[in-house]
Formats: sequence, structure tokens, C-alpha cells
Amino acid sequence: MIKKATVVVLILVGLLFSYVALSLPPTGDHEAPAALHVSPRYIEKAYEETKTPNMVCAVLADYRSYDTLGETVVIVVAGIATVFILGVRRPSDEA
Amino acid sequence: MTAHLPILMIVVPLAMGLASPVLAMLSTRLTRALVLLSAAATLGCAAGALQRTLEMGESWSYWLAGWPPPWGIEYVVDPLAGGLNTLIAFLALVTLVYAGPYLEKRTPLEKGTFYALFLLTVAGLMGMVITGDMFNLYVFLEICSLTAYALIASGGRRATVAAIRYLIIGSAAACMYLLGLGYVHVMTGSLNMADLMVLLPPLMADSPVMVLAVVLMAAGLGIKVALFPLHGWLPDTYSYTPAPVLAFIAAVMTKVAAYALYRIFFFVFAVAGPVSVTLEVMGWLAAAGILFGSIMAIAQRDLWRMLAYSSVAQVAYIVLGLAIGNSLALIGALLHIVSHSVVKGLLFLIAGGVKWQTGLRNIPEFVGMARHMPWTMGVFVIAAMSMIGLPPTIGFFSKWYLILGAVEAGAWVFVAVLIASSLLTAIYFFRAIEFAYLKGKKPEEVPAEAVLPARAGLELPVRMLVPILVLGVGVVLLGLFNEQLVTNVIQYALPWRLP
Amino acid sequence: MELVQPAFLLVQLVAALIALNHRDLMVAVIMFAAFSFCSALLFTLMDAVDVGFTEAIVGAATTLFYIAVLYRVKRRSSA
Amino acid sequence: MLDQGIGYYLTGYLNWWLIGVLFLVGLYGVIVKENLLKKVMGLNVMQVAVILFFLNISQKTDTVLAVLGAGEKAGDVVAYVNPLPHALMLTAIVVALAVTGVALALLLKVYRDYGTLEEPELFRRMQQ
Amino acid sequence: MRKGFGSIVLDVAFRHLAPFMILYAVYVLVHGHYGPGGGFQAGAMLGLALCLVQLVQGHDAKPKWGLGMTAGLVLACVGALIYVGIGLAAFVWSGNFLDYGVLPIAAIPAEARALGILGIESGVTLGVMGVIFVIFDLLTRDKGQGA
Repeated sequence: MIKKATVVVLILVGLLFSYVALSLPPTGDHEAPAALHVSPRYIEKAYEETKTPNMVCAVLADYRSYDTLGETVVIVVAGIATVFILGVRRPSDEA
Repeated sequence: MTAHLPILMIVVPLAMGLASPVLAMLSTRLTRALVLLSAAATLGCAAGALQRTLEMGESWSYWLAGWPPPWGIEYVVDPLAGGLNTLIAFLALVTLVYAGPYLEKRTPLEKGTFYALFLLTVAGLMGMVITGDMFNLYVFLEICSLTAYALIASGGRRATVAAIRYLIIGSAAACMYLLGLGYVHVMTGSLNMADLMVLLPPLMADSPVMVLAVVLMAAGLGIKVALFPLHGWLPDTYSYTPAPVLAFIAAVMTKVAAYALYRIFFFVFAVAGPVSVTLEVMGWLAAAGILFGSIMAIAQRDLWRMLAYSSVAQVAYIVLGLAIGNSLALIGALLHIVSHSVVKGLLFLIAGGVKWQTGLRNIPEFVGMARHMPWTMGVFVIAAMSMIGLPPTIGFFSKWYLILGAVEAGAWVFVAVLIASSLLTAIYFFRAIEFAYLKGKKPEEVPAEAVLPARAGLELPVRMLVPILVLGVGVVLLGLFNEQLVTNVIQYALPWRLP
Repeated sequence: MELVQPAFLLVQLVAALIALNHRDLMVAVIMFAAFSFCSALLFTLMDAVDVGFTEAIVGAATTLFYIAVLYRVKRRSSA
Repeated sequence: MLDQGIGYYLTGYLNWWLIGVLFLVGLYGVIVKENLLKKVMGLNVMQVAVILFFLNISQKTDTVLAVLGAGEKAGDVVAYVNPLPHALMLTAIVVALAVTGVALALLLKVYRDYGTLEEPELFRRMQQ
Repeated sequence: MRKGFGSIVLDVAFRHLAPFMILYAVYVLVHGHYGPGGGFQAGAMLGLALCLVQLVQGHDAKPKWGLGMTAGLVLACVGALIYVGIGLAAFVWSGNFLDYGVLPIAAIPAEARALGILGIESGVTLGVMGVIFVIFDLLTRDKGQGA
């Protein structure tokens, strides 16, 4: 019962998504705001400023390198968390 | 070095957190000393940054990697963000001191990973508070959430189930936030908060995309805040998590999410178009949540579960303040973020101390507790006063501002809800206090030795008692100096300056 | 008219639905691997070769983890 | 609305629609499915949908991937794809992997403790 | 997974495969500046190579190649610390955090940035390699084997 209600609600949300999609810029639009506001600088100046022809690499590891630090920390956290969850024997395990 | 304070307060716990699993394999004593030192250093950095922004009187922008904001990432420290970070660092230091006895007989590997996860949670939360970039907020949200899931899971079998349910719900929430951010990005092409403040207003009026973006972000952050119908993860999580972890997570995590909600709705979206409707809906949900949480708290016998449900209610106060949305209510909401962090952390420290010393969790078993633990229970009374909203504690002033704001806005239903909730809170806290104090007065009726195990009759060890006392004094001091707090710190964080 | 991407998206939808609804968890995991592989191809089609490459590797790692877990737990699930 | 022809809508908007549906399929998995492993899978589907959403933002017609050709010193904005969402999504993929790793570790611990991954059965065993 | 499923065929095949995997991972890392690839992909590839070692040789066989859980953890933490360390190094030459342009490792700031990117990507490689291996190792352990 609740499952069916959930599915109905999700279908309604899907209709909302579809309606909203009509207000988005169409796929592949050169005039979309996302293509005009911030990213042109990366395309035009990335090589000059970082000597890296791969713009994705320049954005990832230089312009937004702090995000990448966060990413590295997230993945290391995953390792530490796995050790903390599975690799440690603690007294409460026997309870 | 003072020029780098905003980043140092993140990097110090981050670096120490990454180093501690390695260091713990060499020497656990050294690790503990260094961890405490780094927590203190974090506190120092945060306090220094706070002081500097107070001197400058405006927000302080720090460009990471030296790139100017819309292209790079910036950190923005305003007085409230600095203040919140000081509070987070302080609570982290206090909780780490308190955690000492809990970790005594554990393996070095467990100690090292525990310290690592704890410090990385601190770094993640502090990064969320001061970041000026929407995507960076997501990354740090994930850091602090992932560490929290792992820390929660250390409380035994049931805690593991609570942790994985929290993980699934919380990651779905983060996904929703990210999709909402995608809708914002597709319409503006920017990720920087200050930049979005300029770009968004023309779009807010009539674009259906913004409605969806606002709703998705509200749902995502609402789950993290544990707003009423989305609070499902909270009671289980809070009942089974070990106390030192819980005191920090319960104190800070939901509040930081609420602060992020505040910044996104009031600064990035600037309360235009769909945001005000969403806020109104959230206000009604919060009112329902306050009543629901309070009533459920009365129904609990377990102290921890009672505190968990009271958290649902108290967090809803903050959202209610945001929903009312005038200056007084916003001051109340922001002050309540501070007040509830300190008080809830304190209450869980006390609950954890009682459990650690006597093994008791249920309120009816607390008979005579006040004679055995006079200091702890004394502080419990202060904390309860703050939760109920009695002067001179900080809880009184935050509720006072909230009620004043509701009266000014003419929202009488909200006034009624706030007052009713205070009464309900009084009921469930007085019940606990009654069992701890009054019933214990008649030892001939209930022999305390029969109720409490052999280890009882002792006050907590100093390492656990000092944090409790410090926070207890803090609750009163914050209450006494609330006016300075409002005029110096919170006033500058309002979307408009007070007249 | 470029409908290659929607076609891939449809394949992904079908794979995701099978993965979520099949009773045998091993089938679910394999379908999930197919889903992940389709994502990698689709990302590459969208000119995001970096992301596609990463997704290919991450998909391999994720599938490896899933299978490692599946090796331990019961394979059947309720719908 | 129809003056641009159905083809315009198919090429321009079909991607947005299907990505939205994919996100909701993931959400359906997270909410409705009772098996914890399937919930984690639903989470992964959601994350892939969000990544596809961002990559769809970055697309421009007739562009090449965001790597400068040999010897070029600067790019022409209309010739290269928008690199910003790619960088963001690399981070998001890694976060997704980390979440999956932690989720599976927790899941394995739950299975060792309770011997089941079905939620109703799990709650029944927790009550005991 | 105490016993690996390594028959002699797999063992020999693996012996010939592993050097190329490592070589390709290094190529992906270094070539990240000029084409798709980078630290994360290289690290994940190395991590998966280590998992392959584990699968072929098993836990108990005193692996000739490969790591234990603690070594993986140390590797992960050290990798991330390299990243943070390079970020902090910029303070000495009065740059902001992670500003590789000020580091005196190349004639002009842009080249210093390229080298800085390579440096942090190596850190990411180490970290990811360790983590993928640690997660796999723990997921395949038998119960009670954890220490």
C-alpha cells in the first residue's frame, strides 16, 4: 500500500521534472548560461596559466584543487572508516 | 601566518586526522597528546579568525589556490561563521577530553582510526560553515557525513543498523542537494555563493526551474537537519551511538546543516519567489515537528531516546525561526543554533557519563542519582533549565527572541506552539529531575544500593567531569552575555543589518 | 538528429530496473555492472572522456566490492 | 511550441527527461526496496543520474573533448566542451565510490550480526 | 578468502600481466596533463592490480607481491598527507593554500603549477591505491580474522 503510494508520488514528481525540463536550455546549446559564465576562462586561459593542455585536469587539480583535496580526503575516509568498522575487534562485538 | 587563519582551522584537524592512524601505530600516548594539541590549535585558529573579523567588521574572503572567486573556491569568514567554528572547535576539544576513558582499553588501531574520523568530522563541519562555494559545501558535507556514519557504527550491533540506514538516507539527501545545485548551475553557470547572489534574482521570479532547485535543496538539507517528516534516521541513531561521539554529532551536525540552509535560502536565494513559499511550508512542518518531538519525548522511558526526540523538537525551533523570517525571529533562530549545540552536547555528555558509571539509561532507574553524582546532576539541572527556557540560561533568550519574532509577525499559532512546547519540555525534564533528586530523598523507601550497581556512589572521573562542568558554566555565561553575542556577532549575520 | 544518447539512457533505465527488481542478487549485481558500463560509454559519448574513464574503473571497483559482499551473504532477496 | 518540430524536442530535451526518470528510479530503489544491498544500488543509480545531469549541462554541439590539440596555446570557446562540470563530476564519482565502500562495509557487518539484509526481518531480529 | 583461486595458469598469466598494469598506471598518471587520466584513475588501477594479487594468491600464501591492511592504510594516509603538504608548502613563499604558482620549482609560475599538479596527483594515486586495496581486503576477510 505504502509502496504503491510512493510509486504514484514518484510518478507525479517525474511529471514535474519533465515539465521543468522544458525551461532548461536544450542539450548542446552554445548559448546556455553554463557555457558562457565561468567556463570560457578555463578554455581560453588554462594552458597559459597552468601549462596543462588537458583543461579538465587543470580545473580539477588547480582552479578547483581544494575540491580535489576534499575528494581525496573522502576516499581516505572511506578506507579509514572500513578499517574502523570491519578491521577492529572491539568488546561490544561479543555482546 | 594570521593571513591564513581561515584555512588553517580546517587544515590543522585535517592533517592531524590523516596522520593519526599512522602515529597511533607508533605510540598511542603521543597520538592522544597531538590530537588534543591540534584540537586546541584549531580552537585557537577559529578564535583568532573570529576576532579578526570582529575587528574588520565585515566578512573576510580567502581565495584558495590564489584564484579569484567565480573561477576558484573562496572561503568567507563572517562573524557568525567564525563564531560557529569557534563553538565547533570548542565542543570538539571538550568531547575529545571526555572521550579519554572510553578509549582506554582499545587497540592502537581503533584509537588511531577513531581520532582520525573524529578530527575529519570536525574539519568537514567547519569547512561546511565557512565555505563560499556550493559544490565545496557538498564535498565537505560528504566528508563529515561519511565519518559520522562510521563513528556511529562503533556502538554495537544496533548502532550498525542505525548507521547504515542513516547512510542510505543521508547519501540520498546529499544526492538531492547535488541535483538541486545542478538546476541552479544550469541556469546560472556559477557555483560561487556571492556570484549566485548577483545572478539569481532575475531568475527567481518566474522560472519553474528555481522552484525545483529550491525544493530539492530544502528536501536534501531538511533530511540532514532532521526536519519533522524527514527525521526518521534520528531517534535510532541517537539512541545507540556511544556517548563521546554522540555528544559531538548531536550537538553540531544538524545545526551546521540548519546553518547551511539559512545561508542558502537567505543569502543565495535571497528569500524571493518560491523560497518564501517553501519556508512557509517548512515553518508549518517545524511547528508540527515541535509538538511531535515533545510529545514523543514525554512517551519515552529511555533518557537517550527522550533526548533524541527532544532534538527533533529543538531543531524545528531553528527552522521555525527561519520561517517567521523577521529580524527578531532570525536572531532567535541563530542564537538557538548556539544554545542548542552547547546544551544538547552537554546533556549527552551527562547521559553518557551516567551510563558509563552505572550502566543505567532508563529514567525511572535514576532514583537517588543526585546523591551519588551531585556535580553531574547539578549541571543536568542547569541544562534542563536551558532546554525548558528558564533565565538566566541561554535557552531562555533564544526562545524569548523567537517568541518576540512570532508576536511581531502576528503568527499566533507559532506563539502558541512555542509556549506549549516549553511546557511539554518542562514536563519531561522535570520527570527526570524528580527521579534524580526528589525520590532519592527517602532512602528508607527505595534503598539506593539495591538500585544502583556496585560501581555507583562515585562521581565521574575528572577527565569526564571537567568537560561537563565547563559546558555547564558555558550555558550560564552565554546566557548572561547573550546581548553582547547578539550585538557583536549575530547582528552582522542577518541578511539586512538591524536599524 | 542524434538519438544515440537517449538510446543509451533507455538501456540504462532498463538495466537499472532489472537490477533493482530481480530476486537473485547475483543477477542484480551483473545488471548493475552493465548499467555502470553503459554509463561509462555514455559519458564518453558526451565528450567527457575523463569522466568515462573514471567511471569505467570505478564501475570495475564497485562491482568487485559488490561481488566480494555477495560471496558472504545470501543470494536471494525479496523482490 | 510545436513550430520547431518534434525533432527539436527529441534532441534537445529527451536527455533531460530520461535523466530525471533515472534519478527517480534510483529514488524508488532507495525508498521502496527492502533489501539493503538493493538500497545501496539505488543510491548508486541516483548518483549516476546526477552525474549525467551535470554532463548534459556541459555538452555543446559539435565540440571536441576538453584537451588542447598538439601545439595549440589557447582554446576557442565554441570548439571545446565545457570542462567545469567534468571536473566537478570526477569528484562526485569518487565520492560515490567512497560511499559505496563504506555502505558495503556496514552492510557486511549487519549481515554478520543479524544474518539478514531484509529490512522487516532485520527489525524483527533487532527487537529480540 | 583464505585460499586464492590461483592455479599455475593464473599465476603465470598474472606474472606477465602485472608489470604492464603498473606501467599503464604510471602512464595514465604522467599523461594526465595531455590526455584523459590522472591521479585517481592511476591509483584505482594500481589498487585493482593489488586486489588481483590477492585474488590469485590468497590471504595466507605470504604474498610475494601485495600489502596488508595496515600497510594499505598507511599508504592512504601518506598519500593524502602529501597533498596537504604540497598545499601547505605554498605558505612558505607567501602564497595561499594550494597555490603552486609561488613554489620555486620552475622558471615561471605556470610551469610550477604544472609540476604542482603532478605532485598532488601522485599523492592522490598513493591514497586511492591504498584505499581500494584496504576496502577489498576487509570485505573478503573471514569473520574473526580482523585484528
